[in-house]
Amino acid sequence: MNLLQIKNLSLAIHDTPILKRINLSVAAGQIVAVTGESGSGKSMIALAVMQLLPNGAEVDGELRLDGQNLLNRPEAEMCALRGAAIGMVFQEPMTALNPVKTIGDQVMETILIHKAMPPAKARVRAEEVLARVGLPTDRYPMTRYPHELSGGQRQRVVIAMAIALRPRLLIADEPTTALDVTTQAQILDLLKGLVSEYGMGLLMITHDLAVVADMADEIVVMRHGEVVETGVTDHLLRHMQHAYTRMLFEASGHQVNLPVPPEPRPLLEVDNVVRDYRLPRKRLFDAPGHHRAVNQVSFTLNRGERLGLVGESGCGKSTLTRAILGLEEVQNGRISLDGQPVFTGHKPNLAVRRKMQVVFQDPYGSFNPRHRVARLITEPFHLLDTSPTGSERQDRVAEMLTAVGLSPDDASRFIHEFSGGQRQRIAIARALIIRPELILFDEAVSALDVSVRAQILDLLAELCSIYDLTYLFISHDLSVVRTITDRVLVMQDGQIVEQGETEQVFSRPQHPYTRTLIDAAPSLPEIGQGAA
Amino acid sequence: MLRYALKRLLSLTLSLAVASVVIFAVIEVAPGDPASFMLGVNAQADTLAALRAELGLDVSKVERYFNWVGGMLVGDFGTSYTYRTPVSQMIADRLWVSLPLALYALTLSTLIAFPAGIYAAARRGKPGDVAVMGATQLGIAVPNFWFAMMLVLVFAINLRWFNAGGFAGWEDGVWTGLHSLTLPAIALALPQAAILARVMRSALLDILAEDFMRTARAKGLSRRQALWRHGVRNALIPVLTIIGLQFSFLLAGSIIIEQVFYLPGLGRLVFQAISARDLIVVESVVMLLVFAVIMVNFLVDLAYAAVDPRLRSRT
Amino acid sequence: MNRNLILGAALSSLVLLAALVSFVWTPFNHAALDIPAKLQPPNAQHWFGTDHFGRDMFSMIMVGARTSIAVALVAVGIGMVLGIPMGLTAAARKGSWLDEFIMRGNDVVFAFPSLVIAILITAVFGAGAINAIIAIGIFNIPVFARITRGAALSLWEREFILAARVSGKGIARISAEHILPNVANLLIVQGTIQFSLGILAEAGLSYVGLGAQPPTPSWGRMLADAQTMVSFAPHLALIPGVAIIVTVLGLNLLGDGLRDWLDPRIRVARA
Amino acid sequence: KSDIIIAMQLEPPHLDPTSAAAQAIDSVVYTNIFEGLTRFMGDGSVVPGLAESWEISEDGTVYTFKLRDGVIFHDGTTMDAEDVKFSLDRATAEDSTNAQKALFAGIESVEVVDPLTVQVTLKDPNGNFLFNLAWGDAVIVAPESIENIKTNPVGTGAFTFADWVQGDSITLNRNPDYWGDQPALETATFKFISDPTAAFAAMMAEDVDVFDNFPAPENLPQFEADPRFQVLVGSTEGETILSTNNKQKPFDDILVRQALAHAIDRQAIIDGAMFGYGTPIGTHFAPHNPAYIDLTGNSAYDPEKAKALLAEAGYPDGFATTLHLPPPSYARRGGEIIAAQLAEVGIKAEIINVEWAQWLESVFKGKEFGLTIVSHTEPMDIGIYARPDYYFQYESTDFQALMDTLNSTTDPDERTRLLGEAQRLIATDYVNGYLFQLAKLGVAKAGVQGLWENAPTAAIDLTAISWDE
Ligand SMILES: Nc1ncnc2c1ncn2[C@@H]1O[C@H](COP(=O)(O)OP(=O)(O)OP(=O)(O)O)[C@@H](O)[C@H]1O
Ligand SMILES: Nc1ncnc2c1ncn2[C@@H]1O[C@H](COP(=O)(O)OP(=O)(O)OP(=O)(O)O)[C@@H](O)[C@H]1O
Ligand SMILES: [Mg+2]
Ligand SMILES: [Mg+2]
Ligand code: NI
Repeated sequence: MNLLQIKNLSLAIHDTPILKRINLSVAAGQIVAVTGESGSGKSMIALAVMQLLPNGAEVDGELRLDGQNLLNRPEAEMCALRGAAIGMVFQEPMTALNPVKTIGDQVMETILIHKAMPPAKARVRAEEVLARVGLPTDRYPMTRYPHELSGGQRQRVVIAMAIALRPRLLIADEPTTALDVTTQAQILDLLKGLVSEYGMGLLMITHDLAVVADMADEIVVMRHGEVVETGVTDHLLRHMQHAYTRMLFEASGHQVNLPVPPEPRPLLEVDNVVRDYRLPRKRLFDAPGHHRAVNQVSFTLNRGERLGLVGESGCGKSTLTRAILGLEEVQNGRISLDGQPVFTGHKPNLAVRRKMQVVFQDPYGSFNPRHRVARLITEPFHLLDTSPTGSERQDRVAEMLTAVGLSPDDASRFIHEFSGGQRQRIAIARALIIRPELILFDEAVSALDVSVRAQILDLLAELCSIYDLTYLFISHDLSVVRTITDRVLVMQDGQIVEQGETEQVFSRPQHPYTRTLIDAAPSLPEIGQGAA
Repeated sequence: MLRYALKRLLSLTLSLAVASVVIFAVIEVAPGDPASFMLGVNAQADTLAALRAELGLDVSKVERYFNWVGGMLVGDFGTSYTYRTPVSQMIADRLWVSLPLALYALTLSTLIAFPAGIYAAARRGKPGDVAVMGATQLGIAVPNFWFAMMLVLVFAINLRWFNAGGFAGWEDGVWTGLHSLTLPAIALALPQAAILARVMRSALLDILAEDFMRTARAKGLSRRQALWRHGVRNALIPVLTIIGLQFSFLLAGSIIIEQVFYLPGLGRLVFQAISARDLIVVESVVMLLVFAVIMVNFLVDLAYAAVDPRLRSRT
Repeated sequence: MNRNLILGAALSSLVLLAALVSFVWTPFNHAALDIPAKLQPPNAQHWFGTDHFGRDMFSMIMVGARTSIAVALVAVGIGMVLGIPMGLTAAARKGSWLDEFIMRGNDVVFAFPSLVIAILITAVFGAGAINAIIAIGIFNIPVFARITRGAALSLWEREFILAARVSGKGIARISAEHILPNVANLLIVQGTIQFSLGILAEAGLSYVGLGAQPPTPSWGRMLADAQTMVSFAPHLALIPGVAIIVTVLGLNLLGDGLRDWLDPRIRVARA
Repeated sequence: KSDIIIAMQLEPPHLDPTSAAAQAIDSVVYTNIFEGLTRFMGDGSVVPGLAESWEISEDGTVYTFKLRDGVIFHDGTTMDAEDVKFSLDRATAEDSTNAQKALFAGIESVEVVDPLTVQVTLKDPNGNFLFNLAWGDAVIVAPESIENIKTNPVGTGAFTFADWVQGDSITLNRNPDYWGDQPALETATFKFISDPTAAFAAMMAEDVDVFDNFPAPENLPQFEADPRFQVLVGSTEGETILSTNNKQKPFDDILVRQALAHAIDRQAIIDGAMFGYGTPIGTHFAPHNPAYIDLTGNSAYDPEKAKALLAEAGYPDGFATTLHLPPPSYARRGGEIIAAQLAEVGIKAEIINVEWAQWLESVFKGKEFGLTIVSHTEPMDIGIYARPDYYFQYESTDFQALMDTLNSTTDPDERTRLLGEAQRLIATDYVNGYLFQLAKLGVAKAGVQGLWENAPTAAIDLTAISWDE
């Protein structure tokens, strides 16, 4: 008998169907991964199992834990099961913990609420679990508050809470999406260890196919609230039945062909740049502290070249971007474009800035929701001495929209009327409209679905051949950087630790940090051969 | 933490200094001469001059300002022009009415608002919530002086449960004193309670939408347990701000209510002092009120830290 | 549309309508005394009765609505016109001495006991509608400055602002073009709330005799005039009291309704 | 029952009647704590106080007062001629802060003849001197206690000062060592209730026993109808007038002032503002005074005549002016009615509500006003019309001569004739608009006896008050 058995589960919220006749099962000691595009209903399955569905949800079908139906159980009985028999780890480690309670209290609460043991013993147990997840109490006392821990450590506390009573079933909803690669690898190891050690069943939800391939015993692929395909990992990877599954996996490992870069001629020169952030004084009369976010960075970007910048979260990538754009002054060093400095005196140099544009990570947040597309993408015209008007302006807008694969009619729509991928195209159109010499992509595809990401990468490659783009591509996703750049910089703690030809760096990393990064990144096995 | 407190203290001192200049400037341009107010229509010029000299009104404004501020720093608020008693003494006497009244009203409003807010939040969208929220809307809309008039009409004149006003003093025991402050406290507390209940409710609703509430439920806490253990304390932060603001409002803003119930409180003191052009009293009381507001806000900030550990470690 | 919005809009427009109609028509001349006809309870001729000078209460309530609305509106206007630019500037120059200066200045204003200062202002410059407006308006400034700054600060962190900066736009331009429209909803909602508070404040000031001066009718002064007569002519106190309550209630409901309606989070969830 | 709670509207700023104009001081201390050489009775007559008797010299300039024997101050010291000399010298001194210093202006010297005899020499004969000495500003104080007189008054009266809860109440206790008859009351508490609504509520809820001068005439019918209470309607010395700035255009024209007088309907004001309480007056004189003559016909309500007069004066379309109104309700309400009545004849009077301090500053001292409404509560104050610098700025040599003659006249009949002439002169000059004599409206519990019905001066004479068992 399976630990968790879901049969014909359907779910509607306010009469909108969300899940359609889902079937899946998890056995003790087994890891089942649910994957699929965003909004396909993955999280809803988890919430249905926990019986914590939003208001207005109507469920139909069977949901059995150890053979007992969970649906329509009295709330009191569900409370007894939650935390004790089923544990759950939520996506956001930053907000999943109560900020005003110590981590010890929060872990102990799981134990005490179920009256599983007296407080003294509960404390001992809490110490044990925290140690198990890598937070031994001698180094991380239980009296710490969540804000005193890093994101990865917080996620471990959430896991500790979920496993404190050794539940038979653990549900983890995107447990690592918010974490950087190295931390992600640690958390995944931890989860695997727990399954083998306690014999728990693990239902893991993620959209990261590499993670899925790496961890799961069984895979469930979802789309539009339906299970399109399910099977044992190895088998499914080799014999994909459904076109959607294939598309998903292909898009994840999508490769593009870049045109050959022209003769090296320096465009952007970054020389010994230092960026310090002032920290508040520790004591009243101390000198204020400094945090060196960018430390003596030097590199050159040639015209027509595609340069990558990788490094884990917080290593200073975005800070460097802002410095290059002349948005913030640097404390030391020189940045110049085409020989002209981006900063003269304490003022940004507008003549230089008009040669650069940027595309940000968040395709929605980087647009003013109240403006129409035409106005949004013509914003950089502000940099020109004489900005085009009337029909010339319209023509430019139409041209740009067409270039990024949208229709000129889209000019009069608002940003919320577009999908994520379309929004990112609009962002690229905005960056291209004044024909900048240099474009900076700061995590420009991280927020996108794999399939959309593949489209955008294709679009970039295409634009490279039409417009001879020069860009700096910043990402923590190594596989993307690998295909879309010619040369790469590896950054750690504000310093460039390695640079070189992209293929060279990835296949023969020199610096130990580069090696850690590459090792930590989960990779997709070669797939697709022998499709039935 | 200490550094944070010190920094706040510094900006607080600066605010007070600015406030003192503003107060002095505004009050000194008020037309009206305390001396001629005191001596009335038949006063002779020489008499007026004599009185002005006696009151210390004949020196320059700058000198008067520094005398005033300097005095306050050592706890000497000067001597009232009209009453001829030390202002500090007068303020102290009035505080024995105003402070208990403010605290009484605050306690009442908190006692009403907390359960009402929590009840409404827990029953969001249900008839109970709608009823409580409707009542709070009404509570905010009723002018408190009007409400006070109605209270007097019903409870003092018709039912005669309470005195129509006045303050019985604390000599006859705490109960006698509180009894005479009950109607004014209710009149003051009602709108405050309505506001507080709304803040409590919306703060709780915000918290209820937080991820950690879901985490708590996943641990096996029931809805109610999650609300009390994880919700209320987090919701206290915005609620504390409002309570702080309300306290300072109650201390100073009860002028009209003190008028309706003829209570010898701070508010009525300023009111009388303004009409008598007893400038020194006005200046000192206003300064004291500003000081109280700033201090209360400071304390509320410190109280945040007690509630929210994130602020505690902010160096 | 939600219930609050409809009810609030209905009540508020009722009051607004009364105020507007009073410009062209009132049942009686609101200022005409008829002392022999004083203190009549509501009847067929005088729908709301007459006051202690025999004036028609219905006409006075109508014209009084004008006073209340005008005072509160201008006071909120002062708060917005001065407060919003302050908030925008402070947010744009976050952490600078200008920010510090503006916000500490606002703190100081905020720390003053508003009613006491309002009384002082009217004592200094004389009682009257204009001074009541100034007194109420001054205390609206920090409210709007704070709200604007708070909302603007989080907007400045947003990427579309960064995009605008990359396009070479200056602080003033970004504030006007990007920040202001995005905080407008919040300001409208706050505006209705301050508006209702303004009406209460005007009533309070008029009640102590510092608001609009006779013969301009004002609800607060009608209450003040009525207070000694509650026991034998209760309609004198009830009617202006109810007028104030209805107006403030209407505005608050309107504000609540607008917030629900304008808040994109909620609208998206409902769509 | 031997204690009583008496409410009054205003709280005294301090308790020294000799250095402030506030009537509230006199209300509390006059004859209760402090006594003068002479004193007013409830009917307005002046009788011996601390002076048992006196002699006036032939030429009317030397007064020799015989003091009562055995009078002691509350601090135990005896009251003797030295104290009288001290008190009068203090009032006339260079640095005196006496609000009515003019009362003593005629004093040339004060001499102690023996411990119980004082001789006061005047510069000129003054028919009002004994009357002046009855004022609260002329009470006899003890030199030893002068330092703290404002907060701890020490006098010779039948009551001693006991306690003052500022903002709330003042308590007096019976003085067992009083030279006169022992009063019926053992303690009396004065409570201060400024708000008219609160006054009504306090009375109705029986929180207080007496309200000295009830501020809301509209409530009196209710008290009258209630057997628990008695209402005492008397008169005060307050001539309520529409003061006119005689030097300001267009009021410098007698035709305009006459028009003003005819535009006003006194009865409507008395009915509307005072709910019928108050006696119409046609000149600046108290109707209860034997010398009063009724001149209301001289300025009868006649809007048509007013319009005609205005046209004759060159203002056929009227004009605009200001109407400054101090806080009391007679002024605020009366002002609203007057503004409406003036509007009928084309005069646009802009109402400006002011506080007393502001009124004193801008109207009384600054003379920046067109019209204002004030009740002149000083007794026998027609003399102010002889002061051209007085705020309404009436300048008439005829009137000044009349007053000079009056001051040096001691024959009662002649004085009455002269006073009548003075009344007529100001009425026909239409100096101000004369409205009504302010009524004194007292409310008390039914059992209280001995209250003053009228108010010849601001005083609440506790010595006569008792409870009807
Ligand atoms: N509270 C709610 N009310 C109505 N619809 C909801 C609610 N929560 C989610 N949905 C809808 O249910 C569908 C499934 O959502 P779900 O959160 O399960 O997606 P998901 O597969 O977890 O996506 P992601 O990978 O982005 O987390 C979506 O279309 C979403 O819009
Ligand atoms: N305004 C600031 N004040 C102080 N420190 C800052 C500020 N902005 C960034 N930092 C710090 O500088 C470091 C580098 O930040 P940056 O945003 O450049 O990282 P990143 O490499 O872009 O990371 P991610 O991949 O998470 O976007 C971080 O440690 C961050 O905390
Ligand atoms: Mg999800
Ligand atoms: Mg970044
Ligand atoms: Ni197969």
